[in-house]
Amino acid sequence: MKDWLTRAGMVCLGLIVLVALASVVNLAGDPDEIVGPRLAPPGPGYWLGTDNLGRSMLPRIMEGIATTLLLSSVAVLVTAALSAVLGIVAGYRGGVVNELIMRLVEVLYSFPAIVLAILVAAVFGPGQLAALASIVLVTIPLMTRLVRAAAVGVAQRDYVTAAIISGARLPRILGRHLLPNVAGTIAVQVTYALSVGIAVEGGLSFLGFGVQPPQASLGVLIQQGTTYMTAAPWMITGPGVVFVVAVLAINVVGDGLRDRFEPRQARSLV
Amino acid sequence: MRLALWWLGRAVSAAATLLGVSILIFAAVRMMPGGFAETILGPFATADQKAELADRYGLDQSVFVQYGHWLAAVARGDFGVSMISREPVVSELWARLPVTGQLTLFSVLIATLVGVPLGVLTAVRARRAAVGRLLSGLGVSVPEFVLGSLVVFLFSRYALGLPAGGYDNVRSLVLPSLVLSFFAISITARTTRDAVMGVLVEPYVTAAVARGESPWFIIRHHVLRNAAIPVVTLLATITAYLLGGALIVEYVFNLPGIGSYVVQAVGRRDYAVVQAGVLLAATVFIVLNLLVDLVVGLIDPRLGVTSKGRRA
Amino acid sequence: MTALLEVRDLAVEYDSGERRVRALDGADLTVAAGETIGIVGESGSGKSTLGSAVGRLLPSTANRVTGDVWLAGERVFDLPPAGIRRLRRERLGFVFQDPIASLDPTMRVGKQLKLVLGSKGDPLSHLDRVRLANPGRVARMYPHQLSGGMAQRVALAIAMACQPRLLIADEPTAALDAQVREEVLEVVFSVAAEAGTSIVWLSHDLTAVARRCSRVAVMYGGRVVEDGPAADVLGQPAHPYTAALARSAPAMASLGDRLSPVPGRPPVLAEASHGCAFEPRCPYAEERCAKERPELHVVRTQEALCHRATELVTAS
Amino acid sequence: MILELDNVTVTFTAGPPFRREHVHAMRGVSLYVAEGETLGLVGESGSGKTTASRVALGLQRPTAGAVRFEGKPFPKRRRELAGHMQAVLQHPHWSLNPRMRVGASVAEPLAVLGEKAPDRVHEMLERVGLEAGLATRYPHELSGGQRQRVSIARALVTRPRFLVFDEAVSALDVSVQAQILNLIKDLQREFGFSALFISHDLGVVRYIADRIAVMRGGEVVETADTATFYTAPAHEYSKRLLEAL
Amino acid sequence: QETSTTGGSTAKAGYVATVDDSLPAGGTLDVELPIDIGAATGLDPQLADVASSWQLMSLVYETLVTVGPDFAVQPALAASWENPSPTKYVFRLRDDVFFSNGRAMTADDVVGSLQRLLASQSVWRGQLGPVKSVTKVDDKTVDVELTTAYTPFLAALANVPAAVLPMKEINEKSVDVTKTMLGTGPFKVDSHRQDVSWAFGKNDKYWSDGEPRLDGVNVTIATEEAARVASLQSGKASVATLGNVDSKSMLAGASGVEVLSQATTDFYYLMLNTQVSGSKFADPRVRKAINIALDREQISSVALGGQGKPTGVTPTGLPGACDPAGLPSATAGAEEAKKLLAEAGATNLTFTLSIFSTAPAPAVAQVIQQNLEQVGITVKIEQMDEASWAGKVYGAVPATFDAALSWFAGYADAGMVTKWWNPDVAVFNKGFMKSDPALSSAIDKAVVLPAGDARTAALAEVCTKVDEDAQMLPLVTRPSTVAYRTDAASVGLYATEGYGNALRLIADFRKKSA
Ligand SMILES: Nc1ncnc2c1ncn2[C@@H]1O[C@H](COP(=O)(O)OP(=O)(O)OP(=O)(O)O)[C@@H](O)[C@H]1O
Ligand SMILES: Nc1ncnc2c1ncn2[C@@H]1O[C@H](COP(=O)(O)OP(=O)(O)OP(=O)(O)O)[C@@H](O)[C@H]1O
Ligand SMILES: [Mg+2]
Ligand SMILES: [Mg+2]
Repeated sequence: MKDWLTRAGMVCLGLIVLVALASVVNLAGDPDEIVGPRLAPPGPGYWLGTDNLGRSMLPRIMEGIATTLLLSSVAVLVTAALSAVLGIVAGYRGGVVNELIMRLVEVLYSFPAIVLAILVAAVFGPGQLAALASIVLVTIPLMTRLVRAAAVGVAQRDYVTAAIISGARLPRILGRHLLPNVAGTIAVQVTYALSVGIAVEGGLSFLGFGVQPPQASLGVLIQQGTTYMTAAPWMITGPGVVFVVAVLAINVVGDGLRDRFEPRQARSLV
Repeated sequence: MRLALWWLGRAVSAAATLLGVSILIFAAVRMMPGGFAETILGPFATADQKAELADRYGLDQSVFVQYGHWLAAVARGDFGVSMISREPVVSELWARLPVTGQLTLFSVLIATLVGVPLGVLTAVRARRAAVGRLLSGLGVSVPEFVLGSLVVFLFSRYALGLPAGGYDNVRSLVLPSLVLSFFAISITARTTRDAVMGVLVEPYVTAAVARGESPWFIIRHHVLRNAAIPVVTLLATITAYLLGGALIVEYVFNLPGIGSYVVQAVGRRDYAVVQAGVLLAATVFIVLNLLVDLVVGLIDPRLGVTSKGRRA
Repeated sequence: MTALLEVRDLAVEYDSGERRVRALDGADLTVAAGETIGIVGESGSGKSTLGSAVGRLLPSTANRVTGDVWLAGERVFDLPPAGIRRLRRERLGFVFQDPIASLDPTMRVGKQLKLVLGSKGDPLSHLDRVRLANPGRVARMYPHQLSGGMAQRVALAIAMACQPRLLIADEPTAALDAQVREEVLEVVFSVAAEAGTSIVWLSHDLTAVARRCSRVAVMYGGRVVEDGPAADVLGQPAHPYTAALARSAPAMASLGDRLSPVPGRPPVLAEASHGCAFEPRCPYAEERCAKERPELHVVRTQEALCHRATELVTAS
Repeated sequence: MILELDNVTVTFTAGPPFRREHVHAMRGVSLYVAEGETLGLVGESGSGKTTASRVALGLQRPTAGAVRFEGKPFPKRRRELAGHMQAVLQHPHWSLNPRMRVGASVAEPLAVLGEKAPDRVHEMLERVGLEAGLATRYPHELSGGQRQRVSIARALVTRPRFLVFDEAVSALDVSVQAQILNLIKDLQREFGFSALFISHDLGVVRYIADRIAVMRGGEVVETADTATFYTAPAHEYSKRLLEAL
Repeated sequence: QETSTTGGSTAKAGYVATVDDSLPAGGTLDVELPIDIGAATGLDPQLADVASSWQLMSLVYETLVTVGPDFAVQPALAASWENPSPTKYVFRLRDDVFFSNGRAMTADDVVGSLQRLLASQSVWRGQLGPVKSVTKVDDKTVDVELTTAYTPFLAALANVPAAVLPMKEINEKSVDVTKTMLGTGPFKVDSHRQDVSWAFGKNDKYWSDGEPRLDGVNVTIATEEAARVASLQSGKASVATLGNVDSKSMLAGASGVEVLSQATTDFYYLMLNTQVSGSKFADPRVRKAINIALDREQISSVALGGQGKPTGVTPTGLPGACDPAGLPSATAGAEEAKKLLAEAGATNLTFTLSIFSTAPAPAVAQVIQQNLEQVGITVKIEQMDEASWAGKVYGAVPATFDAALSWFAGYADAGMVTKWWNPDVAVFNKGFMKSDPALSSAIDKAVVLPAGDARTAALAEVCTKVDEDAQMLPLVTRPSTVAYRTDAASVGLYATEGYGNALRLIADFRKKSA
């Protein structure tokens, strides 16, 4: 049952993905080229204005969308994969294994994101890979916890018991029974993690650990746009609008997904 | 007796977590590129100066020895001194705690007072919840530094009546708390919505409707309590997150809080400060989780009754 | 209108987006004041839907297609929200299948009862009324600390707190074990009798229902296919389905016997059925059964929705 | 003797951290199930029936006492028992993996043994009265009765020597219940498995069991042949149970 | 009423702003700065090596001499001096100088301070030159002898590390200068919270008549630029230093805020690592090609908003500095660069440029990247936090980076910074730079020559040699921005600053009551 909002969210996401694809072929020009005066308002040749280096905002925004989308979706997929393994094992096994994994996750929780970011940048060298790993480390604890909670529920189910009675080995139980049945939770969480991932990417840029210049990402653009909020409002407007729309759309679609995976319908209280 | 045992168990688990955190952070700060020498003394420092610094803080010993010393000191309540200010880390953390503490507290309060009603509303009016869903989505979609910068700019340029920067008194924390809570409101609202929707399908809600109770009555007496558990759990997580995540707001509003202190220390590789700061965050996190367990136990008397309930 | 409850030609459909289910397909039912009536039928026959419809408690995915429900002279589906709430509060009581789940798990029993009673009532006397030993102790317990039987008594106490005219009990004992089941039913019927409350008991156990109720209505495919005095419906079913149902209960079989289940599967209607919904499983089906919706036939003391009712009864 | 429970006690710790309670789910229970026999286990809710079945299946280690399956204690590794015992559990809704086709669910015990035998799966489905075509469906596309049949097919596909039915028909309505009970009886006659049949419905147990054990508060208060039990129950509690029937 | 000096319009030559003398004295000024003093060496001015520390310390500490708006050396704690020979300086001390604890400054303090500096690990020891001895002649006279002539001596003496410390107290150990500041300057420290704030009170016995005009200065440390801008707008701060080159247009709409752009002698430079094994820049032709390809005008106009100026190794703006437009790299064209690259076999050259993320370094790096793309060189920018950057650039010998970007303080004499082009002297760049004997001797020669045409010519030669050596490539000068509220403060600011001290004239700043 999809409501109009979820549908609108999907359309927005579709458009955003299209724009990202268009940027790959530099449809609107070279995002790195200095094309005009610095901080120029929208005009011919740079329809969304120029930035503080005189580059056209339009191709930069398009590149930003592509970068951020790719980065956060890969990161979120990695997070999902890792969380799935950790969460399912913890939820199914319980006991010491659960303690161990959950403590580990707690430890990650208490680590400041910036320390993680610096460390990760040290390991991978600053750049997309480091940003990716940072996003993963920041988003992993919450998702692992939620997957675990779901897995605990699934582990109680009779079909799991039946599999145990049949003598099934751990990989089969986890892979055939738990994973498919927590996949719904993961899928829903993925959309949330995606919006968190985009936000983290922005935060990393704020602290200077985002993608490397001159590459644009929404986080970088918004961070710069914020600095130039008063002198060149067009630097924040474009990326800002895209960002808000993207995150809202992802959230709304996530909500929709959630409602789909929740078969019981709430009754009206009237 | 059992209670004591339970506490003992929790204490052991907490200690294990803290030990893990301490080992990791200890190793981590030393693994960070840019040693203390280049960073704290600058490029012009001579080899002698570096050696002296290393000697003063025992940084020339092996990491294991250092960790041992540090742990022993921590056990005595000594968290070391900052290499920059040469003041004990504890006193500076203590001085900054009120700022971050209040900031976090206010934000969590705001998040609860706004997010919970919003979540309940969007859940109850599930079919007409578009506005609520968009509103609660907005919180995640506006990065803190954007909102913070915007608020700081507007309130400082147009003298809108609230201080937008610096810390003088509690009034200085109004805007930062609002900015910080923006994100928290949104997840609180969403979690509340999920929880309430989960409760609304429960038979006891149907039973209440069947008795002819009014919606408001049902929400007040049945829904809120039962939806509280995930929300309380989340609030603890948010509190911990805000405590650490306050740093961007602290920067933008120039508040002397713990977040900015630790981040600055990270930037300078001021080891003792980073270690103490992270340990503090971990402690808060653990204590919060403990509180949540207790509160949740109070709310839901079933807790601890095992699998049974789910099976039948 | 003299009857306490009148359900006329009620059709209800669930529309879950991709699938439509017609749960009620023109159900009729009349309950007089003080009467106890059991509604039986296989899973999916529409019992719960009927019960919910009486209190306008259908989920939002359900919509009433045709028909009407009168309760104590009021048209249930035309009342404003405040009106339906008043009706539920004053005239209706509900008892559901899972007693523990229908109590708020975070609230002590006494408090829950108090919420319903308001300031005037005394929870202990109401607990006492449903024959709970030691009401003071029970009042201080949480739902999960109650046994199923206790919980169902508490639920009954809550449902009966305002002396409703009609009690709808949707499989109130399905989750209980055999012994407790009887005790609870005993309490339900005696408490209702004391208060002069009519009972509509929804169940799939024909024998159990027949033992306690004055009347039995058998549902099949969203319609009431047979309705009559309990003993007659069980003893000499007028509808072939009732007959099949009566034969399948394990308790009815003597030791060593083989059970004879109703063959085939119950229908799930997507639209109004064109003929008799039981036709595919009916040993007596003939051509018109698939094409014409059966009319009401009065057979002896019963009313049956079967083309061949009269014919078959006289034959047997 | 396929299964023996010797003086088994199971104690659970439950309750919130500050009010821990010990629940004695089983106290000194001794039971046996002979070859080819069906033991009916009845008792009120919470009397310890499910716990007994979990002990019998080796899913629950007794706090005290011994369990012997096929004359030996449970092996350390569950796999050694693969195919020897199976269970049909209470809730038809949760007994099948909703993300697995029914055929795959039935085939799972075989797959665990490393066997691939699609025809055996189909044959088994037919045996429990389902069309083989159902194998490609998902559980939510089946009715409760059909699902329970699938569970039975899964339990029987390896021709185990011992089966546990824990409230296997309680959630079904009478007419479906009858179909399943008939089916179990037929299959037992054919395959000759032993069974532990748990139910709180004396009517059902009477129909299916050879012997009956009555549990109450974690203890077995009476064991008797079905015929004897229903005509002359020895224990006070059994009498009350029967009155209710 | 009175309008204050607005920008350069009413300011005197050499100033971008001058204080309105008609304003009454008194009041406490609120200042916001981006960073606090922050080093393991604590508050010891002799060991301070960054301009941000010098700036704060200069409120408390003073030197014998100071520099004027035109970089001319002026008297400070020394009322006058003589230079009887190129290697000898005789300073006559003022007799009305008191430390803020009330004790009069003596020649012993001066001699002790300089000797302490010379014996220390300070970098500034090197900048002070070949000092042979410092001796007290009498209570008011101090003698400094050099082993060889050293023209930047006075300019080096004019900076905070050469400040006069309370040697009596230090020797008595009643004052630990790493933890407290006690000087002869216009202000004294009332309180300090590291990285949060400073409260400075007036030094009542300050020697300069009527100075300081202010009763006190409150300094707030605000790391984030947005916070400082906000404080200026709201009036929470009266004066603040800003980092963004576009501050002026960003604050354009804020009434009452004046943004001053101050030139400095500090300049950005590009490091090309020749020491790492397999260096991509071992061939001087490659380095030269890069140098040619760099468009310093564009770096200045695009990355620095037009506020920096191209510079050679002698910082543009200092007397005697060479003309960057005349350097070989500036006169050659892109074709030349491509040819050189081709000759060196370095077509399709790709290298990584390591930068710290503090603005405007990323902007400079991106323009460099664009410049070099024109001659077919691909630059990958690697941005990191300052500590990681420092670790990468200075942490290992030989250093592992390809190229890096940083800036030097330009000081107050055109010859001073050239020393860093001799790694044997500079030491810190040994990991990535090899010394060029010809360049080193040219530097030594220029440093010794007295100001005049001969020195200018020698400095020009250093410029050319650096340009050709091209291991560390001077780029553009680094602008500095100071903003203040016209309704709250009247400030003075030199047009060009050599020691990064925006608060140099603070003793004369005045407060306006709003
Ligand atoms: N919320 C719903 N959404 C969609 N279909 C529903 C819903 N509730 C019931 N149905 C369908 O309507 C039909 C009648 O259901 P109902 O619950 O009234 O039957 P019942 O006789 O009470 O059965 P049971 O004995 O299993 O409780 C069934 O086919 C059922 O699948
Ligand atoms: N994992 C467990 N942890 C704690 N207590 C348990 C656990 N499993 C069962 N119990 C308790 O042990 C007792 C016996 O439970 P069991 O499930 O064996 O009863 P049962 O006879 O199967 O009941 P039902 O008829 O309701 O299924 C009950 O009081 C139950 O609450
Ligand atoms: Mg029902
Ligand atoms: Mg059980």
